[in-house]
Amino acid sequence: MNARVRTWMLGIWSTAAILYLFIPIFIVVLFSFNDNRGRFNFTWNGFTLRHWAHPFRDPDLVTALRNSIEIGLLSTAVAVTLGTFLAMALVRYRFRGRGAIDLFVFLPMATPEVVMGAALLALFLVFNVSTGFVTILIAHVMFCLSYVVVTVRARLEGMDPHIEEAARDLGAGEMTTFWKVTLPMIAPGVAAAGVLAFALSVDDYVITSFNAGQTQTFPLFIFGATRQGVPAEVNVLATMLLIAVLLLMGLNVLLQRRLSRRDASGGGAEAVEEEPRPMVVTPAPSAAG
Amino acid sequence: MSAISLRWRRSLLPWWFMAPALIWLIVFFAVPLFNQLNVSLMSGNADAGYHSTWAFHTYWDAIRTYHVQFLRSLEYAAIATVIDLIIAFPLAYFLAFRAGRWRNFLLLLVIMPFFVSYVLRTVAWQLILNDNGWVADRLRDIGLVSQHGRLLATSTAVITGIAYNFLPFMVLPLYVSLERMDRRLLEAATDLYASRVTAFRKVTVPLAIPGIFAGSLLCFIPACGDYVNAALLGTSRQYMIGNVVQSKYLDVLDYPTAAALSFILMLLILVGIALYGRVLGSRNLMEAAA
Amino acid sequence: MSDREKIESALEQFFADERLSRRRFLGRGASLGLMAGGLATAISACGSIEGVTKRRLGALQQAAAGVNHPKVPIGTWEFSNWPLYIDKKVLKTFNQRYGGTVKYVEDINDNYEFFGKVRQQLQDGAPIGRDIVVLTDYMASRWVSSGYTMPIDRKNVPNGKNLTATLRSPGWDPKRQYSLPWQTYATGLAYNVKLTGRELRSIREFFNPEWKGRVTVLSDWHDSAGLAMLMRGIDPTTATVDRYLEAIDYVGQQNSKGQFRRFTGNDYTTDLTKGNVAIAMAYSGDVVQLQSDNPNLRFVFPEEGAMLAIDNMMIPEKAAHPYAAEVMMNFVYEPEIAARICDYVNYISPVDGVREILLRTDPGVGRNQLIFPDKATLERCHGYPALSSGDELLCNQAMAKVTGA
Amino acid sequence: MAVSEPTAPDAVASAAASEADVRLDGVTKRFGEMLAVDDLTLSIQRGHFYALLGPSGCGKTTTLRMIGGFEDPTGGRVYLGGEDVTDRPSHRRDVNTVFQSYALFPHLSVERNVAFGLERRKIGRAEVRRRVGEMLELVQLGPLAKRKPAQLSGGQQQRVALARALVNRPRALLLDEPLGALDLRLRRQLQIELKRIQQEVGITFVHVTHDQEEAMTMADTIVVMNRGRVEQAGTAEQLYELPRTAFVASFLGQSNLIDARVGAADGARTPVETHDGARLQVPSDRVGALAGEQASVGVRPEKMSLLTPEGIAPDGANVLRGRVVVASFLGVSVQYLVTTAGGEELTVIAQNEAGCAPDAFAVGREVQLCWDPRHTFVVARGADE
Repeated sequence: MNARVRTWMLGIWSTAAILYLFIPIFIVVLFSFNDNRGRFNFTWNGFTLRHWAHPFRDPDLVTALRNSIEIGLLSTAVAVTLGTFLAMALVRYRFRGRGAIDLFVFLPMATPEVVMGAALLALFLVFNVSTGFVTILIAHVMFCLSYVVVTVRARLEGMDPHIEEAARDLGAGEMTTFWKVTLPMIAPGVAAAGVLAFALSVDDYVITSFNAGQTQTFPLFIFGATRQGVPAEVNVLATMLLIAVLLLMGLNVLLQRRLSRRDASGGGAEAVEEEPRPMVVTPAPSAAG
Repeated sequence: MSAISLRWRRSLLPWWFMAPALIWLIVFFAVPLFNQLNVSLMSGNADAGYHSTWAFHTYWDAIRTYHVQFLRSLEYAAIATVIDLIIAFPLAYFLAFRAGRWRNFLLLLVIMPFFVSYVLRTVAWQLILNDNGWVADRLRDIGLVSQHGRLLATSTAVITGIAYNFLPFMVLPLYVSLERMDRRLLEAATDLYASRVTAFRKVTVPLAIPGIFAGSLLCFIPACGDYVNAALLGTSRQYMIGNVVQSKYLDVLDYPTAAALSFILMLLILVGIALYGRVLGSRNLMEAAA
Repeated sequence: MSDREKIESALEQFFADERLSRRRFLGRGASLGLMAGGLATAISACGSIEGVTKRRLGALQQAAAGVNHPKVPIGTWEFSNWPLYIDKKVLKTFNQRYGGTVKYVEDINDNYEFFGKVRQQLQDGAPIGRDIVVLTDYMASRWVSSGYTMPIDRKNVPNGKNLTATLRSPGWDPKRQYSLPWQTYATGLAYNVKLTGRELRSIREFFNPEWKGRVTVLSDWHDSAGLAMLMRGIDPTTATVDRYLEAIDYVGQQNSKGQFRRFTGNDYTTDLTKGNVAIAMAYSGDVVQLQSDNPNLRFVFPEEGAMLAIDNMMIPEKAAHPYAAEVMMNFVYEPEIAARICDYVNYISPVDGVREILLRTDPGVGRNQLIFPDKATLERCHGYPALSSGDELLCNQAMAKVTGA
Repeated sequence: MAVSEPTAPDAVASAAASEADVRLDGVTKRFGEMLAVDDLTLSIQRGHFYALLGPSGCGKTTTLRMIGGFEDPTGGRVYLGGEDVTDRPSHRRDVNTVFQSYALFPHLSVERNVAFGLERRKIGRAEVRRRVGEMLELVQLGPLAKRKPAQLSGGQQQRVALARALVNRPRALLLDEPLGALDLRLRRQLQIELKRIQQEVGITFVHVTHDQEEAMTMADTIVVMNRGRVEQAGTAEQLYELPRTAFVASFLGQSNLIDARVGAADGARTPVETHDGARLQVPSDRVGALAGEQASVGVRPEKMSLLTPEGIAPDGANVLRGRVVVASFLGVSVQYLVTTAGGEELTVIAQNEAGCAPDAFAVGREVQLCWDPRHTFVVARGADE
């Protein structure tokens, strides 16, 4: 009974926490249906679907959103790739300077964005790099890297290092070990890092604003639009983005489930699915050598 | 192939792994930041230009002038971090052990706020917390807010906003550290929890310490430099050091002070991390962080 | 004020030999760019300060006199503006009528940030890739006086004659040789009549203890200090920096008494609509829109006067298509076109004849006193000052101190 | 003896080289300041079951990992089948390891775990399937081939790990305490099974353990390691009956050690005088370099018998006097703790012949301890522990 109550409490608390995270999102989605009278969209005036009728009416808004998504995907891909390798090196190898690199990787998170953004812009200007899509990409990869490293690392550190040794022992080289063993095992961590990086990239304003040149991103557009009142189409597009991400995620889950089922039924495909950890209690290492 | 060269090659291996990311960070973060270090030691003014004069006094002046905002930043960030920890721990626990097949979906929900631009989020908060809104009324009813009191434009609003913005950063590492914990150990701990709270404190929490540490950092560090929440949900009495840096950079064009403020903030954060790490008893900061 | 003295003496030295200084300035500018994190350091030396500006103004006017941009095909050219600041169909009409393609980019989100982004190129005399930019007075004047803009060949802008009389001669560009207003908006007094219980008329209300804690004022000192000066009968357009500093100081004193709930940017709108504040320092164009959400809201051009902010079109130096830019300027100064823009944006149009058209096509807008204030009201509106960049900075600094950042 | 001794490495090592499957030559490993393995020379014969036995931190796992290629030796060479593989990475060495934690790939099924090594070697699919099937039969896991490791019990996981390594037909199989995580009963069972499999496949096994019983059950040769060095190597019998160091004497089984001075050899026997003046005899061939030195004499508890103070010891037996401190009835035997005149506490195990602990040897009684000098050994004094 007691345990049941506890589980309930836990569930209620978690629901409340997720609701807390969703309160503003709920408002944003709600106001995409607001029949707002003026240009401002923060007084509820009744339900309408009219903003959903032409969400892509403003081509610049759409361009901004597309830029954001493209930059988000590309910078996520690059940051996750680079960051995963960096995390691997930090976890798997002992070498001189490891502590220093650890700290160094942490620093971007501790630097105020405006300083980072302006400093980076100065660099581009000195080397006569014209700012735009590419420079935004560079900046986003830069600040996403730390988050990727921290996230992937956490996963790697939870992984038995002997598993990689086992792969090598069985004749797999560095690369094969990585592709066949390490990557499938840290996949959840890499995926989490990817989602985080994408989210950070899609939401960044300050650093982007310095390095954007004539390229407009979704946050930049919205920030600039506050002067004229953010149109409800922005809420519509934000809501669509949310739905798209949710759909993708759902698809991914389905795909994984199918893969793992096929694997379980002997198809031999490698399911990249998170496994419950082996229920083995290893004793304190007794022969540390 | 001689043994030495091979060993040398093998010792280079981690560097090959790290090289792309490190080069990226060095070129696009360290070099520009180093410039900022240089800038912070310049003196002059925006009109005549700034010149390198090893003006260390900028640091001293910055501390003297803005120690209030520094302390406020640390205070708000710390409070928000603690709130996040309290909210996130049960949630992460739930995600790790009770969420079952919904786990990935719920994890995504946790990150979801980022997909709604911060401007929209913060405006939403302005609407939610507004003086005549439902939330404020209810809080007045139960006496948490005085009859003529308000939520918006107070420290409470700013801290709420910060806590909100960085909550996902707390949940994720906590979840990761709990998830990789031995379930049986944890079940044993919860069994004991039923009878004795101390068992929970002595088993589950210590095992989650790496996650708590990482989460606190991911939450606390960016929160220290945050300025959006103070600007949009607070008043000038809630401005944090991020607001000062922003203003120094964009309005006042006082780059040396802005840079100096940034470095002081970074230093404070690093010292804070070190102390915190010591309190939590992890010898290697970053080791525990991940 | 020793800072100012320093600046001035530095400038004196700087301009002692202009030719030499120019070179030195460029060299310094380049190295600064390298060191100073790439933001707007290099308004530098050219800045300031009345004497200098006037001297340079003469040179600017002279340079503009001989400008001649021959007719060429329009081609593909670029127009940078703030988001949602035009009815996009107007651009289609332009393309159809004149050929070519306008690349209309909404990449200006903030005057300072935008300047920060392009400062280095401007300073190096490199093109910034845009043929028209739209910036607010104080930034526009900085660009013009720094030589970052190209003179407009007014022969190509015959419709310029439609520019409303009050806007024809700002201090920093008396003949509108370098800039043409895009839209204007007034900063005045907005209030919630349900909360105040009575109609308000005066700037004094911002500082009236009766509303203590229920007032927001703009964190931009051009507006807040400007209104404070109007209250005291000082013309903010021609006032010296010292007057501004005094006014900022006054705002600061009021703030420390707790008079203001907070300083705001554009985000005063939520507080005002939701009834969190009774009085807000607000932009006229916004209140037109807010009234439809909250009919209790009022906007007045205070009896002492209002501030008038102007967003100006300018052709950046080294722009590749000045002729196209001028054709566009001419185009948007056509009352029919200006009316379409005004109908969409709801700001105060700088173009004469718009009201008449809108009274016909969209009477609701045409009759709106906030979009088309009467002549007497417009005469009460005062433009932003033409302070030197150094003085602007001093005021920014002082205001930052007041707002706590 | 197949295993070379630290004292005379070269002679034995070169003699065994032709036969040796795995050979370590003067291998040293340091981790920073810590010396994990100290100038270790060892050669391991083909087809034998070796156990590396020692307490935690003795360097046995490190030694194994250097053979497997997971650690680079700081000094010395590693040979596999006569070939120097010191600089060869683990995936290019034909030895395989069974890890203490099993290190099964959690994302792969049992079958694919086992196939992993074969797939790396580009062996035909059918061949892989055949060999995997065979191997799973051998370890009796056929029906579980499609399962994921997490769905297996500890013992089953251990077998998968074994199969995964063996299926590659390695030159040698390295086992790093593979039974450590299992409960006692299962462990016993798997010990026997491992031995069976080893005999069946005939591959060299190198087994690291800290459990002396496990080592003695399975291994043909036990190598006792301590502080990065080999203390002694030999069959279980050799190590038990003739420990060469105090460490081996006390790590392998119980032993009674008494400080003594070794006298000069006198024919087959060498006299030894304990610190409290008792005179004992040891076989001269066991004295070695300790003649004339301060040393410890030792005897296993079951080799001693108790006599009443009046009793007459057999001719030529070693005799000590003492008092019974503890007498414990253990069923099969009775275990006594006897304090000698010199203060040592000696353990004596007597067969339970009387059906109870005899009154004559009750607690507090004076007794004589006697044993055949043949069972006496001498080790250097005060070594470890």
